[in-house]
Amino acid sequence: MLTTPGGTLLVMAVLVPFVGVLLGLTLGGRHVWRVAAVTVLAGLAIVASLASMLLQSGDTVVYLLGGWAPPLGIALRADSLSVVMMLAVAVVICGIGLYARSDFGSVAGAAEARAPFTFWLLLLAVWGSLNLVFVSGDLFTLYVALELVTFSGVPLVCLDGRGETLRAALRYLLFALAGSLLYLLGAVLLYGAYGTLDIALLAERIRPEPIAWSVAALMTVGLLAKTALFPLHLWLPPAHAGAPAAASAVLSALVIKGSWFLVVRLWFDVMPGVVTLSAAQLLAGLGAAAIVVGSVVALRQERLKLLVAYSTIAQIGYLFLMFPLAFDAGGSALVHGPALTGGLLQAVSHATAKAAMFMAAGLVYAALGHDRIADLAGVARAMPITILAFALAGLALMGVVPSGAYLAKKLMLDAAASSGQWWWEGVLQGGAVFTAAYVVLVLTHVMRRPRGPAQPLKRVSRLSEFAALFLGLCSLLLAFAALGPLPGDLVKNPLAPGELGTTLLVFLGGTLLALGLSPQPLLAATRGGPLRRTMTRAGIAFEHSDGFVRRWPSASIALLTLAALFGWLLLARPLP
Amino acid sequence: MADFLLIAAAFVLAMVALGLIRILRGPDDADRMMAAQLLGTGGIASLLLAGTATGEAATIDVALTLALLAAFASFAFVKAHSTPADAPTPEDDA
Amino acid sequence: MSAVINLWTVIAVSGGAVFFLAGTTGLLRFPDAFTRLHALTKADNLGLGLVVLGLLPQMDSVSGGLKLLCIWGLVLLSGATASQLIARALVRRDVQR
Amino acid sequence: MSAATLFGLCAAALIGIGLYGLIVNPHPLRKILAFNVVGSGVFMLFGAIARRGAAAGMGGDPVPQALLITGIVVAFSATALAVALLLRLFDETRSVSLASDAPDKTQPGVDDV
Amino acid sequence: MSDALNIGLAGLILGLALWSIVAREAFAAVEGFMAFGLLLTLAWVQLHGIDVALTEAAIGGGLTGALLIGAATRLRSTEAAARVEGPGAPTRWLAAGVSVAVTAALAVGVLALPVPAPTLAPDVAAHIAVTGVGNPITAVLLAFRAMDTLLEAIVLLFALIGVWSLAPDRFWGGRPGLRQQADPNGILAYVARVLPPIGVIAGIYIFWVGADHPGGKFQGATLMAAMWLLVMMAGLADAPPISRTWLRILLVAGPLVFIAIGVVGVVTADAFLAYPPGIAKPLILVIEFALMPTLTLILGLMLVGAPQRGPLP
Repeated sequence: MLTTPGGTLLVMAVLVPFVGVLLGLTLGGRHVWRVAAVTVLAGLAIVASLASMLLQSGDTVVYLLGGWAPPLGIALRADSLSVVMMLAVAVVICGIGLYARSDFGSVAGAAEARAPFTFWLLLLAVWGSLNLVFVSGDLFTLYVALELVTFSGVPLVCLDGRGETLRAALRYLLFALAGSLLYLLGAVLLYGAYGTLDIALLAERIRPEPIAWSVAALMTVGLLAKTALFPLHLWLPPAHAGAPAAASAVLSALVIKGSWFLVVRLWFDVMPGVVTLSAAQLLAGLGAAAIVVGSVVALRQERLKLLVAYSTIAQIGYLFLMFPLAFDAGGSALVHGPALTGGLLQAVSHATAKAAMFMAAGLVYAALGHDRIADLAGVARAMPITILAFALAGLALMGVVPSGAYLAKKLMLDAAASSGQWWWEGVLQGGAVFTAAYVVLVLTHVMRRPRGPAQPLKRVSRLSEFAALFLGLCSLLLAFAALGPLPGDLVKNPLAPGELGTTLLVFLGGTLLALGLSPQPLLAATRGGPLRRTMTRAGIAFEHSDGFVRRWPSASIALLTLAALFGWLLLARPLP
Repeated sequence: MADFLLIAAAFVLAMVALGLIRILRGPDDADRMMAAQLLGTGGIASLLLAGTATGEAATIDVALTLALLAAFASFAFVKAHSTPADAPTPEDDA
Repeated sequence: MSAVINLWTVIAVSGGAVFFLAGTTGLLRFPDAFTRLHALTKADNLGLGLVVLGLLPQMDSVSGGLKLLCIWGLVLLSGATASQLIARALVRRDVQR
Repeated sequence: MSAATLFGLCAAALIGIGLYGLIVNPHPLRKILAFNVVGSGVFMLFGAIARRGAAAGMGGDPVPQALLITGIVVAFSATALAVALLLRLFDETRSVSLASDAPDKTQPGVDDV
Repeated sequence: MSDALNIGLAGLILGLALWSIVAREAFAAVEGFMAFGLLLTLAWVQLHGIDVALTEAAIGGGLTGALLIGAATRLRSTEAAARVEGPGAPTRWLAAGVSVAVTAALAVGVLALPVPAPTLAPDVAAHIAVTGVGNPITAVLLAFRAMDTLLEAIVLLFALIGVWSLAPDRFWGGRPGLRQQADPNGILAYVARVLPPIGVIAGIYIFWVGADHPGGKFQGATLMAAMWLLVMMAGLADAPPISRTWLRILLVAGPLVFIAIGVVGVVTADAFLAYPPGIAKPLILVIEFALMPTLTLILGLMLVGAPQRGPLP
């Protein structure tokens, strides 16, 4: 294994944002924003050239740091997985940068202010750290990278310094730290058993044996805690809902993708033969539970940002559905295939769509001074671009043609059908219905005609609105750009009766859910119907169980219990 | 010789352990601060004895670091206690 | 020669151990914090001193020996000041009661 | 029993003790302490593994020992950040409870505090 | 004989860990934890990890202890409320159950580790000559895995930015921490005059021997930071306002020099963070030398905390 041509780009993708942080810190004041702008452009160029290079050669790009080959040295590696993620992150960072220009831009002559200064530095910090997560080939370097992501993510949560957000940030930090310790514990055991932490070497040396199983269990749950997969999501809703919109976009769209990506790396590239189908079923089962609980509780929220935050929990669940679908025909090992592509697409479209949603929510908040969903009437007329961005992002998440999520759903449905796991087909379609529900809920409210006189609106920056729209559009189209040519048979005519029927069904189901579960009745006619009452009661029950799961002791016991459960499921493997 | 030194190290450590049991029970923060003193002397003695027994010359540097920092926590303690219990918030200070 | 050196080490280190024993006995038996502080700082510092003296001839180099003495000096210095400060905190506590 | 095995087992116990504290202690400062106990356990396990790898005239495998130093530094940064966050939370709210985080539904908007 | 010492040590460590978890008062727990940290140092010596022992002595024994003691004193009034929040007996038993299960699984894992143990020690021994340094751990930290060390500095810097970001808006750019009253004749002031010169020399010494013997920039910087903090605690010097240009430059100088030497390596030695043959050791020393002030400042400032006093003209 040697450094391949163009490997220097990997080093640059990591270092350029970090150098940006260093320079921004030194120059300070009004220069921070300029440094950030230049860095973002440079970083985008680096990632783009890396992508084009990989597209041409198709081989993994490798860089041996210091010229030392693993196991002694550290290698950086980028395969198509890493590059797709890097590209998506770069685009989202660009969008967020544009969006935040008005909130955190500098005023000429003013002294250095805390929030803008830290925001821009942390934005670059998150970016560099995530790029490191995507390209590092060493499990210990990855541990450091994960901590870097956490340390730059936590201050973003409490950027405005209110007590509520400080509390959310502390919860996030403590739980994430617990997760990273479990990850590190796994890495330590791996070194003890196999004498290396290099991903490629480990993949060769690792065998299905007790120590590998316990490592897989520990590392997986540690990373799940950082990703906030149900039931380990105690920190996410307050943290993502309380932060300023630009910061929420970073946290929800990007930060959690780092640990999610590592789960994928671990399962697909480090121990594809160690993990079992039953363990993958558990992982996807948690995902399904996340979709149901996250969506229902999202529908029960009264504030837009909290709704979007809870919908993130549901979307995280979606990201884990691909695991049982990606096994080979014999069900004995995970393989890179259509299901993985689907999952990746899901992640990419979620990254862009969720960023757009949070931005739109932030703009609504900025214009109205509140984000109570019940009082959003007339907003669609007043700020059409923002609402369009929200709607596009919502459509993309739902998986309506031609979004990336649509393609993702198709790929995963095919995989589910071909491997005979029909139950996941149901979950995949049901997830879309839930997504449709909260999009419909929000859109209904904003499109209403205001009852009284129109509310006074503050002007919001046009640039921010267009940034949100840009990301919303990206979520519809980026998937194609990122993946390049796709098998033509996947994209069918969206107006074919079957497709149209599915789309309509999704909308219909979503509307019904929204009617039944929303805290304020959507239509006067549905007030007090028996179905509505039952559904409301169910919704409240879900809220209570979510509240229970999000208590610290229950979540941390769940963390360890899940580790035991994963260990046991890996142990109880079918005989070869 | 090494065996004797190790026995001595273990003995000093046992003394430290007994002392810790008494000190950590309190009843007061100031009593408990003595734990740092106890380990500052006993711990360093034990470290030096064990290090000499195993022939690791660099153990002395570890002991040196400990000796420099052993009292550091006590200083932090005194400093924290000399500020009134209801510590001035930043607001008061402004 | 080495036998004499070793004998010295055994004697001095044993003496140090006795002082540690005394210090701990004081900690366990003395009735209040002030006397316990006495037992701790006086006996243990002497114990460490004897251990250091005992280990001196076992060092390979002069610098090692110097460092040993330096460690003792530092512990004495910081021990003395820290125990003073702790004692003052104790006095303050008693006055407040 | 070799020192490596003994301290390896000790590390396993430390991790258990720390995890228990992390779960049941409601005070964030105690959680931070517990985090450090778990961390020390993980580090000690790595140290035991390094000791098992003693070879080539070295008392232990230098690679894990070097990683340990980095790990200790990272854990210290985490502790410092957490303590700073905790103290700021206390200054701001005069309470450090992590429990009552559920967003208050009676409050109409975020800024109305 | 070593066994008796080790078993006693392990027992004491476990006891103190348990104490720091179950003690009623936070302050008592912190005290136990500090003693725990000091004993860990001893354990590291017994495990032949002298470099790690040095780090643990500097961090665990010194800085973390001071940090936690300050916090425990400040937060005393919150403990009673927290105790009420504690989970009930069933949760405690459940927590104990899963913790014991994890311990048991890990213990089995420890006993099942392969024999002979995999090790990279021979690899390090085979290549250490190229780096020119004598301490294998320094060779790993600054040559074979130099990236980790660069990232370590960046982690510290990010954490410091995080700590600073917690300042109330109006104090941004001001001095961190509270103002310390100086008592010119006090004992603390006396120690703060006598100890730091010795401490600084010791810090430089530990840094200097690091190339060939246990020690290094980080341990040295920790000692220096502790001495700086002592001077600040005694009120003999004040923390600098965080908007000072010299401060900002020193904070980034270490990592920037590290990166610059790494980039030069791309040209002269064909890889980022590679050193041209023959001058590896001088370059490593330059990097360590540049990192020293940066690390000292970051470690010291991280303990002082967020800016709490308004920016003064």
